[in-house]
Amino acid sequence: MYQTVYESKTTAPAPIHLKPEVLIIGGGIVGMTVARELAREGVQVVIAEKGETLGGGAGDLRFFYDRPADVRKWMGELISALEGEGNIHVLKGAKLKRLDGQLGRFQALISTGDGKERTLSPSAVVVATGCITLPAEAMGDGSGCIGSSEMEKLLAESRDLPLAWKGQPLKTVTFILDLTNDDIKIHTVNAIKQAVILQEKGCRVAVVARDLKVSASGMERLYRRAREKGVLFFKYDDPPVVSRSGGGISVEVQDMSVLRKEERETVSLPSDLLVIGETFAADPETLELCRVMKLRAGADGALMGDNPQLLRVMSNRRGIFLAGACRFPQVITESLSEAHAVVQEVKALFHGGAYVPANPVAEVDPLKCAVCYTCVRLCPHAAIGVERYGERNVYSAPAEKDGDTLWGAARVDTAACFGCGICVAECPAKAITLYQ
Amino acid sequence: MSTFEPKIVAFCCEQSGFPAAEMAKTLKLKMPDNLELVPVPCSGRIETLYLLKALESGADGVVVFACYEENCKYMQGNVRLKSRVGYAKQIMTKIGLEQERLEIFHVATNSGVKFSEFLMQKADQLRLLGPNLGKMA
Amino acid sequence: MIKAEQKPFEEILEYLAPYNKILLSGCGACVTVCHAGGEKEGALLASALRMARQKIGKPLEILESTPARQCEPEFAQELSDTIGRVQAVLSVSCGVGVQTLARHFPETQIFPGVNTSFMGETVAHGVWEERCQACGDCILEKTAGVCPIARCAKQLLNGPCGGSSNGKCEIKRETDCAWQLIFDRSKSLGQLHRLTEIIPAKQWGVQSRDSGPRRIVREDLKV
Amino acid sequence: MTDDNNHPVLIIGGGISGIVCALELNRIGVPVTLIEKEASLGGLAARFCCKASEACNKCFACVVDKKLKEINEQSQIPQLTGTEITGVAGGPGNYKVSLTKAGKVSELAAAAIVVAAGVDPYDASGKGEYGYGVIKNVVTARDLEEMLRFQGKIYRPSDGKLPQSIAFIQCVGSRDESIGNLYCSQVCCAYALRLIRTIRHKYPEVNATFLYMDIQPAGASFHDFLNACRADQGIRFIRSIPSKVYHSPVTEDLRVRLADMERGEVVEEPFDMVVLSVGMVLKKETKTLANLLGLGLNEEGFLAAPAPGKGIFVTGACAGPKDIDRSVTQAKSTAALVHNYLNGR
Repeated sequence: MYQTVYESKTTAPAPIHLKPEVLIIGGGIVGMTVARELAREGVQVVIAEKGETLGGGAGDLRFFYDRPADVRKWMGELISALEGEGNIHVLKGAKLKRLDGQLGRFQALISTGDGKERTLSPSAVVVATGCITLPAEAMGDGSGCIGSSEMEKLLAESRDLPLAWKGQPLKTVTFILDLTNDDIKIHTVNAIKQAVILQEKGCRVAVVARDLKVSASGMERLYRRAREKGVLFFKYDDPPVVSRSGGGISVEVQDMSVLRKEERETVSLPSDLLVIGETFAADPETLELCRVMKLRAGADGALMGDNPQLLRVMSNRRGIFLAGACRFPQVITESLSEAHAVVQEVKALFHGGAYVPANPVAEVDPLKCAVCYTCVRLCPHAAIGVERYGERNVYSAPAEKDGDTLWGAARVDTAACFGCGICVAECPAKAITLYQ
Repeated sequence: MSTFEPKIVAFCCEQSGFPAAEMAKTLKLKMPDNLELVPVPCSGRIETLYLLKALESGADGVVVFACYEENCKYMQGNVRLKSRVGYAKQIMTKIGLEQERLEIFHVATNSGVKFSEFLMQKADQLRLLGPNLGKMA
Repeated sequence: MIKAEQKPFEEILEYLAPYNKILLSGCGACVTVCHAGGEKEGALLASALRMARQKIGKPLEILESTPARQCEPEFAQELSDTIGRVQAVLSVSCGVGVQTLARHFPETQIFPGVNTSFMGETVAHGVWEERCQACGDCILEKTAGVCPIARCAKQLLNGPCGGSSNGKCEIKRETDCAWQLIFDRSKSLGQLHRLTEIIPAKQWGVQSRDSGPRRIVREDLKV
Repeated sequence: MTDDNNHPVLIIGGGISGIVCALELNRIGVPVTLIEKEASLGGLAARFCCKASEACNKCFACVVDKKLKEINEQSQIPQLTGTEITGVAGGPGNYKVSLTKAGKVSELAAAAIVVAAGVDPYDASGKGEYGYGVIKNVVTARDLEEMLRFQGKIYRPSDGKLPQSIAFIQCVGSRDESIGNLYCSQVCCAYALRLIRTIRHKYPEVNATFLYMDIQPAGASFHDFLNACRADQGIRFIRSIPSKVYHSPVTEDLRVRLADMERGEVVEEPFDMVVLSVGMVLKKETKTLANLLGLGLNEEGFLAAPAPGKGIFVTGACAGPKDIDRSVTQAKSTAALVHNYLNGR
């Protein structure tokens, strides 16, 4: 009997009609890109943005590292493209309070900034909530320290002006990287990008990092350019020491480019300003979102993690996709690549107008179900719920009317079931069968 | 030398173990003579009872080829399996069956060589251990 | 619901030793929900028993059946054909089910396969805790919905005792002090003042088990 | 060859990017034809091994095998293997592509072309100082992958014995202006460390030394993975790119010349085996293909993004170094863009 993994069934589950409506949670560049692309496909899109403006985390950026365009301008164009698109509706100050139902018939309860609540019934949901940036770690008393987004702003504001910080001319800047997030390359990318601009404006720049993360297209070349322009780079194993005396800041680093220990000296980098990369962290609201949407939280409270089977954009639930920094913070190009991959997933889902349940799917025999909730708790795809059956089971009194019984039983949603069989194996009443 | 050739029932997750078995076949790698492969959609489908039933109905050893942790298509399948195998081993202790008769082995789609190596080792191990005395005659 | 756990395997093996054909009867209600005696656990136990007996050269034939509830006479009656074909029954239902079978089949040995542990609640999947001792005289309205009879090691009606420290019980350090829970809940209900009322000693001899097995009769329901 | 192959989209390259792009377009009802120069699909990544240790280390090699299986079960996608492109005529929306298979020439029409020509691993013999191709026990990471995938073990090519100490030299063919490769291949740090973990898991007695410039992260769980590597007593991290590998012609043992910052001197360390973590380079023949398609190369020597509206798309590592994970994501997104193009956007 251990060979009986499936039972066969002749009647195929009914296809689920999918009306082209998508809810996107998060109005950053990823959410907006997905929205624009889907709207052009004729999909009705609602963006639920928790803030009052679109743009999200990338709104702090002013310069791309890999192209000359202005981020603000580019984003402004994206936002106005959305506003001119009839198929897109933006909810601001929005919060997803409940998500019921399954693929093709989700029910989303969203509260908006004006204190109202509305219910949407999208066929699919895209999560693009991004991450949060925490203020840069303070070095010493924190004076003369700014984050890279502040530097970004400073550089943007002084495009045609001489560099100045708090009214004083800015002559020396030191970047200290990798104090946190040693798995994220954004800090190196931003620092080298800013260092080049600073150096071009006559400022002397040093970058102190554990590892220079140049694993992005064009970064090695930019790193080379920075060195050619005179930016100094120091690599550390132990974080550098910052000292403040007489109003000046000085960063002490070991010069590891000198081989002989006895000749190796501590270099003092006098700095008018220290730039320290902000910490990227999972939005604490992600956990709440996971609870509401029955999604899985990955490492450090971000969404999903990097299980190779999910290929980044898929979630544990059918019809819910994710992209961008809510899973893992990346450079813009990569996040946008994920956004387009989500667009592809949604296109594929809506192709043909209906979802035909894939084989195999689990089915509960309501007559055997003891309603112990084992399957509901263990289904990794949130595909099982307890519903009232129109049939009689051992506990129910005869139905007075159709569909009205006294007791419920677990039911597997055929659209949401992935056919793994976990519930089948766990059911203590052996009430679940995997049908092919 | 005895002529005892242990029977091995190998449950193979279709996401990893089964493709690995196919790869082993394609590469014409050695396999134990008395081997029964049971493909399952996910190792999470394997009931504790299946593990016992396999032993009861003639297996000298049961092997589950499952995906590596953090690489389950269904997220939790191999994790649930792990606890079920733990439970089955407890039961086996009570019956007095050797723990070596049941084992999880993690593979990926492309682990054909590992698949065959492990089974050959298992067969050797079981040959030394002798027949499963609990199986039905 | 009723919570139970499987009896030690050796114990079961020992009392089944004289037989070579038995029925293993599960129950589709409480013991299914607590994963102790439903169809799945019953089948596992049956398989384990068969192998253990095979191993010592004394094969045991086991028929398996899981009525929806063993404690109803009709479900018990359904088993009569099967029971006629076996020498003994191993029931993995709660103690009630075992006795229902015993009452209906006076000539058959009925063995318990599980220990009926308590009436409790699922606190997490796979974790159950005792909540009720069926004292027959519920005082939960006085104790903010937390039962000191079932949950205080000393069954104190007016607690806590001096052994409550950091919210835990001195008898078992991992157990929450019931009276701490009562205090916390009363506080969040805004009813702390009720704790100043003394709860009088219970009349254990009237409604509780102390005066022998209890019986409920509803005249209106009788047929 | 029949007219059945005249599908709107022609995908050049049957590696992971081409396969995923074909599957994805097929999912949204766009018929495609897949062309592969080699005798079978799979490309570079299909020869990688699983790099799990006690748990999955997220190398994504299993994904390639899965996608390969998927496309082979998919009968709607014609696969023209052993086929090369010899000419391209026509223009956007109406390309006429000449194909050669075993000397036979045929023609095929396509509205859009996706180039997923892939990359080659850097030819390590170009770095003469490491002696690849001359010294037996100097292998590339790719050789090691194949050893593990097809033989399930590692051994010294010279004597078949298990090496007790292995040096992994990073950035071979990457971040190196002397050979004109001024780019980071982005995947080597992660794959080398994963290989080390796999080897250490299988052979706990083998010690590994990781010789690197900067550690490049890869993905959401890399932080924990790297910490596990750092905590492993059998893995030594040395920030130094060696200048030379010497070998003893008798024992075939190796000595690696490197700058040991901790000791403050240049040392020659003995190793049983040296693994060169080779980077990625555009295939030579892809340059011919680029000429046929009118595609340029970018500063790093990979295929530059074609101008929009041409109906030509470049995806995967041929557009710049990428791991499997990112190639799959990009291939998916390319499928969406191709679909847009066919719909007039």
